Amino acid sequence: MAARMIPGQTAEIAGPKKAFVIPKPEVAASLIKRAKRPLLVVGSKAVETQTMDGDLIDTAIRLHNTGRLQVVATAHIVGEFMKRGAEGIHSMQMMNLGDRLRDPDWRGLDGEGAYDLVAFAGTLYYLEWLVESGLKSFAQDLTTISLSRSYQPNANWSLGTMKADKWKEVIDVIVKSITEDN
Amino acid sequence: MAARMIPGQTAEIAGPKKAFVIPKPEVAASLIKRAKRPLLVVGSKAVETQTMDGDLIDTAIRLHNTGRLQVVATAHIVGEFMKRGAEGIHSMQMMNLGDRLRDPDWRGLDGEGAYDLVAFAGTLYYLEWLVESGLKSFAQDLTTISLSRSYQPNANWSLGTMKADKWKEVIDVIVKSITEDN
Amino acid sequence: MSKKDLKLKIDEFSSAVGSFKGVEIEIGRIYDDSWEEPMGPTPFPSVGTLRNWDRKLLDRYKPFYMPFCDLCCLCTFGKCDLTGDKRGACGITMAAQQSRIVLLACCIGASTHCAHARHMLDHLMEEFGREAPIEVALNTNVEAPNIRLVCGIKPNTLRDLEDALDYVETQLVQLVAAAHTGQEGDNIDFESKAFHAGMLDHVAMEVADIEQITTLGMPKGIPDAPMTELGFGCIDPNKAVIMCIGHNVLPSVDIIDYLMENDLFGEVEIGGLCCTAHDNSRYNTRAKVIGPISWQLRYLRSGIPDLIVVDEQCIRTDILIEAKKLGVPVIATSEKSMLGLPNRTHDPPDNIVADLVEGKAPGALIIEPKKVGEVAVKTVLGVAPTRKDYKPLSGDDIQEMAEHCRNCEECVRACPNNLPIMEAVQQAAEGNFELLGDIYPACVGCGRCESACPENMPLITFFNKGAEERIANEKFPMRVGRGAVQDVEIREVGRGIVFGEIPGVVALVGCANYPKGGIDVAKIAEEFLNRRFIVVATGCAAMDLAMIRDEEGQNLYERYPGNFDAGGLINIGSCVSNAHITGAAIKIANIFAKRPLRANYEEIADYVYNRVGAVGVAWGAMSQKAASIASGCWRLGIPVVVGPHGAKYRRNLLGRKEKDEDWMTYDARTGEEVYTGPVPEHLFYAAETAEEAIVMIAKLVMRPNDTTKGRAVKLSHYIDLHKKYYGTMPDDLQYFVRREADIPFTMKNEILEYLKEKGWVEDKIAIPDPTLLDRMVRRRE
Amino acid sequence: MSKKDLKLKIDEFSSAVGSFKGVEIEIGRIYDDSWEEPMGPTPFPSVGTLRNWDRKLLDRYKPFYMPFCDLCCLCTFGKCDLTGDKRGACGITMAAQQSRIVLLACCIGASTHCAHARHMLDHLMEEFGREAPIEVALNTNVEAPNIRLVCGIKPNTLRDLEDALDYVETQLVQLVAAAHTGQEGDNIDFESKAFHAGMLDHVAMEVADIEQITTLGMPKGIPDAPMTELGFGCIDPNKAVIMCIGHNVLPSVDIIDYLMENDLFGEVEIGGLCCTAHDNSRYNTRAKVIGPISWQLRYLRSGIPDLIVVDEQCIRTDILIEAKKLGVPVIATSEKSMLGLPNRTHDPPDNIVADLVEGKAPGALIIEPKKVGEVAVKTVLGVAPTRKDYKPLSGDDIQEMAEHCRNCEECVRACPNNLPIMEAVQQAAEGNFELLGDIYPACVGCGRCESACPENMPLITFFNKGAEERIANEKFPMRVGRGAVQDVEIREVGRGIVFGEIPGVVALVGCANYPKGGIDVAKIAEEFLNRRFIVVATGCAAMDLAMIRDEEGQNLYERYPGNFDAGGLINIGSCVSNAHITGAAIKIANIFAKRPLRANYEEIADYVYNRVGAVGVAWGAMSQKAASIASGCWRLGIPVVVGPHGAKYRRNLLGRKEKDEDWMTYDARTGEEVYTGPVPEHLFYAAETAEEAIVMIAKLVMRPNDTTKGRAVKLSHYIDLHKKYYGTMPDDLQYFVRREADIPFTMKNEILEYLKEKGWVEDKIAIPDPTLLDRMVRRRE
Ligand code: SF4
Ligand code: SF4
Ligand code: SF4
Ligand code: SF4
Ligand code: SF4
Ligand code: SF4
Ligand code: SF4
Ligand code: SF4
Repeated sequence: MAARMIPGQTAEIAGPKKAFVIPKPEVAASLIKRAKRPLLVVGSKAVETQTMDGDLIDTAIRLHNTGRLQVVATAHIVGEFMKRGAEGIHSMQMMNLGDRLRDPDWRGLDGEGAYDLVAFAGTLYYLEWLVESGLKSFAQDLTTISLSRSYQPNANWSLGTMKADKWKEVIDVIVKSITEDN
Repeated sequence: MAARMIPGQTAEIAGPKKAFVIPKPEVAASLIKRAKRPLLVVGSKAVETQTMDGDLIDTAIRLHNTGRLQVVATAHIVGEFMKRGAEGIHSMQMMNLGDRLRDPDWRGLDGEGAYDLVAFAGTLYYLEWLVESGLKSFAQDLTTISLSRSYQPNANWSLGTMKADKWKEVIDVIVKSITEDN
Repeated sequence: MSKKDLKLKIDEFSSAVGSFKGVEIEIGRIYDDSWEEPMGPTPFPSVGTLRNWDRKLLDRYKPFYMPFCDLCCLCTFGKCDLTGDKRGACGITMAAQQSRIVLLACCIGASTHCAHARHMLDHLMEEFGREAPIEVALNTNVEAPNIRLVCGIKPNTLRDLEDALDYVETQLVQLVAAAHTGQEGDNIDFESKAFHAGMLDHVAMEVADIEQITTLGMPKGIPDAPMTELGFGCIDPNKAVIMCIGHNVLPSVDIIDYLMENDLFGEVEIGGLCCTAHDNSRYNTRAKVIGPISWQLRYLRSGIPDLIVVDEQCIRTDILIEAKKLGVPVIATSEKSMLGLPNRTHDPPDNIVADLVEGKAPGALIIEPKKVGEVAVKTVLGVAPTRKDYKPLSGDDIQEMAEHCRNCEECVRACPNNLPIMEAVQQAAEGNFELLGDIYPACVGCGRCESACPENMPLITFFNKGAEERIANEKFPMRVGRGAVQDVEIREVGRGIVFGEIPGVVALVGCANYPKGGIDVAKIAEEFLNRRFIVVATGCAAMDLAMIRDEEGQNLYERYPGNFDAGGLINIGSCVSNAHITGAAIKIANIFAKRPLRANYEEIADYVYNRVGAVGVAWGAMSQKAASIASGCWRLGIPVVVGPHGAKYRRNLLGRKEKDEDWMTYDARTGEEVYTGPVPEHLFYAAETAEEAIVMIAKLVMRPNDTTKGRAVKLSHYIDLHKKYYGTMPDDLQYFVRREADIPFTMKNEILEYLKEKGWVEDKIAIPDPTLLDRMVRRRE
Repeated sequence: MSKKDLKLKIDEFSSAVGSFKGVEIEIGRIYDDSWEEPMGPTPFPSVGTLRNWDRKLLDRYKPFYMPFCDLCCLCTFGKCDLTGDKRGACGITMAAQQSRIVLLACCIGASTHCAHARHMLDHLMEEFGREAPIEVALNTNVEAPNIRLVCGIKPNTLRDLEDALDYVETQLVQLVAAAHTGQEGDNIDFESKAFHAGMLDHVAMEVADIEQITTLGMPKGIPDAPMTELGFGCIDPNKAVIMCIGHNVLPSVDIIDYLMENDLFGEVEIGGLCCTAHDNSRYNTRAKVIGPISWQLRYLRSGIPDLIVVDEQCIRTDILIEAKKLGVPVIATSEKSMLGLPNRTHDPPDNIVADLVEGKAPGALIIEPKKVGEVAVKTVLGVAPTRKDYKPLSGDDIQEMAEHCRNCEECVRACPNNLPIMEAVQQAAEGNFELLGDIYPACVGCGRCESACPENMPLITFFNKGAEERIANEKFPMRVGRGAVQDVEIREVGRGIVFGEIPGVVALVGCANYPKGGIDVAKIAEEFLNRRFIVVATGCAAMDLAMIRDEEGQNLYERYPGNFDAGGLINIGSCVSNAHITGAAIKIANIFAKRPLRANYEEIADYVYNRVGAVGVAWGAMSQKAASIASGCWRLGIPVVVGPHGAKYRRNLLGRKEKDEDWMTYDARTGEEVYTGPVPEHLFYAAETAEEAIVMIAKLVMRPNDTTKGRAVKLSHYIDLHKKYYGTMPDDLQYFVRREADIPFTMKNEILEYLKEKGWVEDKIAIPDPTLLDRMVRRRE
């Protein structure tokens, strides 16, 4: 994986504590699989983000269908999921979500308990950067993973910066690996 | 070389433009050897910095004796060189030096012309960090190399962060390589 | 009126009544007694006076911090790493540090308006006399609601405004001091101080706009303010073109006067950017509005201007470099922004003109507006003919340059909005400028892409080329800023707003740092105008919303009237006019509800918070001024929504709707604490998309005081918009439906079913006479 | 005196002379006419007024920028990368951005003093009356040189000081505004604005110190000010100990008064840190001085304090966390630093005391000093007995904890001075605390190592343990701050200074952010005292230089007298007393040289710059206040040397000695521009080592006006020190030796030979009547 610790936006650089680069897709998958209550956050850019499945909405639905994680759509995009027939997709706006994720007493979107891992994909780069910054300092027990095509320094784990085609492959491997049994 | 892009002081992090890690000692040596007019800056920590030669003053004298670069001692430490019998070591304080290095019309300590490469060693970490920051933005044609034991992000090239023993070896290889004919 | 006490010893005094020696007069605080309202509890509040009120709000709306940097670099102990629970060398925590920067930003913002007001006031008092009587709006007694509310004084003349500024300055210095290393340590106290700065800012802005309305004949709150023209297309490039940029109208006024006096409008075009443009057009509609802040660079690159006059605030600080590329001189007019230019204030005008026309000097600093007027006009008349042959880059030039693209993607990485610049350049290299043109409307004109490009491609010029046709058509009507809302208007709509029957007041304000272009602002405006909200606008937002046309070619200013009433679209004016928006909210409490105004901040804010369904929207909020303006809204109980870049203000102030205990309110009738639901849910909120923002705005207009009819109207818009943009019913109606009658009639069954699922209980949510203030309780039961 | 004009309409007026109706009096600016000196050219200068002067200096001393960060994060367009020639989204360049942050820092610094002065003044005027006459120093007419010079007013009473503060506040707000996005664009104009902030700061500091000297009976410029005790060892831990931290003496004064009135000094010890300690001891020498800012954490960790009272500035913002560890309550006393504590100002004292003693509340905010006095004393008497059993960590505890060290080196990486913390901990794990003890004197007490340690080791406590013995002996005499330099002293030394026969005035000021511990300050002081320079000191530096003893056990305060004369060591006082240092320089020009003072800034600064061999040394400069204080020195022509951490102020202002064209000066006698050599060589200079600093200081005292005798004295020190510390002759004597007679007699041959080698020509360097101001030329030849 040609991963680089170079952030997407030039000036959104890493602080002293920065994300580990996910060395290969399987590591991301295994982090998610090993989590007790993982959450996938799908941002407003998902529709314009192409994947092997079509776009990131489709990929998120595929992941959702594994039942291994919960999916939340930010902004107004939950409708996209519904149009495509996905059920049980949560909807919560980025700020509301970030604010709750830093609250250890929050019981999650389904009311069943706190998440231990949150993965982000399809977001506005700088908005994810900021929310992960908030979580880095104020939700230190939560593991955050960025599945962004560009390195996100404020996550705990992040894919490195890579080309669009490569990224599609990586995402596909991650999804496959999660979909597989174990 | 177990080089890491982790700065010496925690918060003195890299900006968007950061030093390339010198992949192996020979690269540092060859950068210096290929320079037309290289300058070695020896800072006030040189006396307390152990090297294979003894301390960094001794190493600097060894380099000086190759005749391949000029050596300047910052702060008040030129006296250390003289005590050890070195001749022709320049003395200039860090601020005066930094200020002149960013001036393309400056003719150098010997009045013979501008330097094209400056290597730093034995400095106060944060002071080198700052001066190299000044040079990064205001002397863009000058190549700066940090021979610090910790990664210096504002240089053009820097050794990575490493243990003291390893660093001694690396410095020794660099010096040897410069001392050798080509 | 003076806040100083005074001891006068007059050795000799002689007047019509006689002459005396050795008179000594000692006078304490002198208040104008022509104001019969008794002094309220908090005149000239200090940093801590309103802290309890702030803490009530901040207890509901806790800051969610999103550190924009993990470090602090404010003193030489630094940099300090504050990540997580680390503390700086001064002991500061990450939360406090983020709030400290917020405080600093708000201080910078408020200082900017205050300094502007002070500077103008000095000048205007000299020109119009210290005793010039204040006139703000027709049919209006409450001329200065913010000043009255905060300071407890009632300004009658220009010089009375000085007392307000003295106060603001003293307080701002206290606040800036609090940001010193080793001062405040508590993040919530920092937030409270930021609120203080915001409140001060609204006082300063009010002073500034009152000054200019009073003396410069700007519209006095008239709903049918004249139309002016806005956009690239409204400038006649065949004339000599002066481009005025900034926020201080005074130099431009003197340019306009000079043009009028010498009958030169036929030869010279004066166009403005940012607030100077607003205020120019309020002064004289022959001054054209080029556009918002984001158009600076692109308009310069058009090559049209022949002279640039900058005053202060939001001007590109590299204007000299840009001007040089065009070969046009720059006149700087403010001590705050001297740009390194030689001070020619005391030189003979013709010498300056000669130097500028002959290109001997790149520009001049002229502090005296009158002289600016003369020099600018003479200079532009001299420069314009020499620039007749100026040609912007041709398509061929651009194609040729584009071929040098290194595919390095640095431009894209530098772009705040990740626009597909590299792709567009690569298309251009093949002679296709379409994608370049597509970037144009989404681009905020910041120029960072250019600055990052190792090939130094003038990318802004490229985009202009791509959008050539569009640009030629950029010509829209805009009602000029009308200033304050009249007392008489408040009287008419007060009831509707307070009981919720007018669904809300949406204030579109602030800068142009949009995530996807200015068009979103127009869409937001249109959505709420259609639904008969009151929409008010100022600053760059008031310009950007002018830029869509319907099928008949009409824009929003043409389609909606300018009166402060349901379905009205009111251009209030420039940034300093924002004080009239908070002023209107204050006046609703004072004029409609007859709450005492004088130095009675808490009660009025409590009223606004619980009853006035106003929401501020700063979709492109960029500046420190925007931060302090918003901060002043929060303290007054008005929530603010910003675009996603607004998250860079380092924290949001967010309510947690599901925590019932957070939403307890006193019933002023009984003293009982009752649950009123999460209304408004948030105080400061960054939305990711315009669609999200629209739905959130519709939700945030709800207030505990809504009548069932009012709540039903608000809910119907909220539900409708949620369905429209999310494609689903909201999932939080149980927090907002208080009783069956609140449910919009047409949706009753659907919603009741949903509520049943959620375990909704009628009457769980009370409809009290709401207040957060213990002392407002009338009697205890 | 008031800078406002005034219109009084008196409806009825009755007094001994009679009674009248409808008198109307209009009065313009009222100036006190008891000051016969005519008004100078620049009363109440605005941001641009002194720009030409600044540019003269900044042309010689160009900023060498060392960006402390490559980014700008001040608005939501950011972060912007400004590296190299990139520009921000607002157009700003790296150079301008660095200067902008400098400006902001200076504004924060000046605001801090101004806000402090304002806050105290309000309080003191209430207590002592607005008409309380100002008394600053014995044998002194020029009571307020900075105020007279800058404002052009002569304050007689407390209320006159308000005019100075009004002015400073107005200007500071203008300056803060200039830092807004899109305002100033030129780096040199930013620097000039920072100079302006610095000048304002000295006015504000002067106001603050005049207030407290006038009303609180502090020493009035007496050379033999009383001695007080300084250090850990001077506190009797068997008493109840109140620890006062900060910069505002008022709450402490009321604590001291309460102790006096109730005769409780036998039971209660009051010790201070930072400037509150200085000012406490100026008020009453029974108040002990614990130490400088860097001792806060370590003194807390000693476990000795039973109550902490914080006021404002330089207090650790995590004081509540630290206090909690000790189990002692905190009283906060300032609106600037409320620390989230409940405001108990209006509660009955005994309720507060009860809550604090019983530990029901971690602390209280009490804004009223009188109440602080009572509550603090009663509380400490209640708390102390409960803390009798408090034990700091034992050696065994520490060894056990040290064993958990992970060898991660995070502590070392966090340490600003790279101290060998990990190694020391590893030693400690083996029961050897020596290295821990070695860290103690070099450590600035910032606590960053602890904060970084994943094992949360209380490392500061470890160092204390290692230095146990040393700490017990930390008890030194210190002459308390004496305030201003008397006019009569100026008259006596003026000549010696101006002609260079007193080799220089070295002012050791500022904070304790030392690269290698405070001992360096003492060494610097000793070196120059030995050489009969005048050494003045303030703030933390004045404390740190107390901490070396000679073989006879005497420290510098004991060995050197306190008068302002060659070989004198003068503790001027707290940070605000720094105004007396610039004040002394101004008074040399005014009193000794009879230059007009009133509103005559440029001429006086030109005089100081060319003639007064003063150098400021802020070896541990840390704060924004230090930045603005230094900035005020620069504008007045006084160079400042800082330690290496001072390079974090983002730029130095450096001369280039080899560029002859940079050092041209007018001869006031002839108007000729002559070469005067690089004196002083730099305006702002960060030295890497104390040795380098000493030599640089000796060089920087040279001035064009030196007589040959004076220059010879200065050169002899310079050469001597260079040889001592560099081990070589200086290599730049050719720039400083003007004629043979300048050469120190004992070195003549050696130096002449050296000069010959360098091609030195006698008389190349002129000795004119030096001035940089064209208008000071008396006649042209
Ligand atoms: S706070 Fe801003 S300027 Fe300071 S280090 Fe962080 S990004 Fe850079
Ligand atoms: S202000 Fe505090 S956190 Fe910031 S650099 Fe200074 S010591 Fe560190
Ligand atoms: S000018 Fe436009 S395209 Fe270029 S970086 Fe700025 S927003 Fe992006
Ligand atoms: S920065 Fe310039 S060279 Fe690089 S991809 Fe963009 S347009 Fe091409
Ligand atoms: S102030 Fe200028 S450089 Fe700084 S973040 Fe804003 S646009 Fe960028
Ligand atoms: S407290 Fe002392 S040892 Fe620890 S980081 Fe600070 S200076 Fe270094
Ligand atoms: S940070 Fe703590 S654990 Fe790590 S080396 Fe230092 S003392 Fe040991
Ligand atoms: S000298 Fe510096 S650290 Fe010490 S009290 Fe003054 S400002 Fe604070």
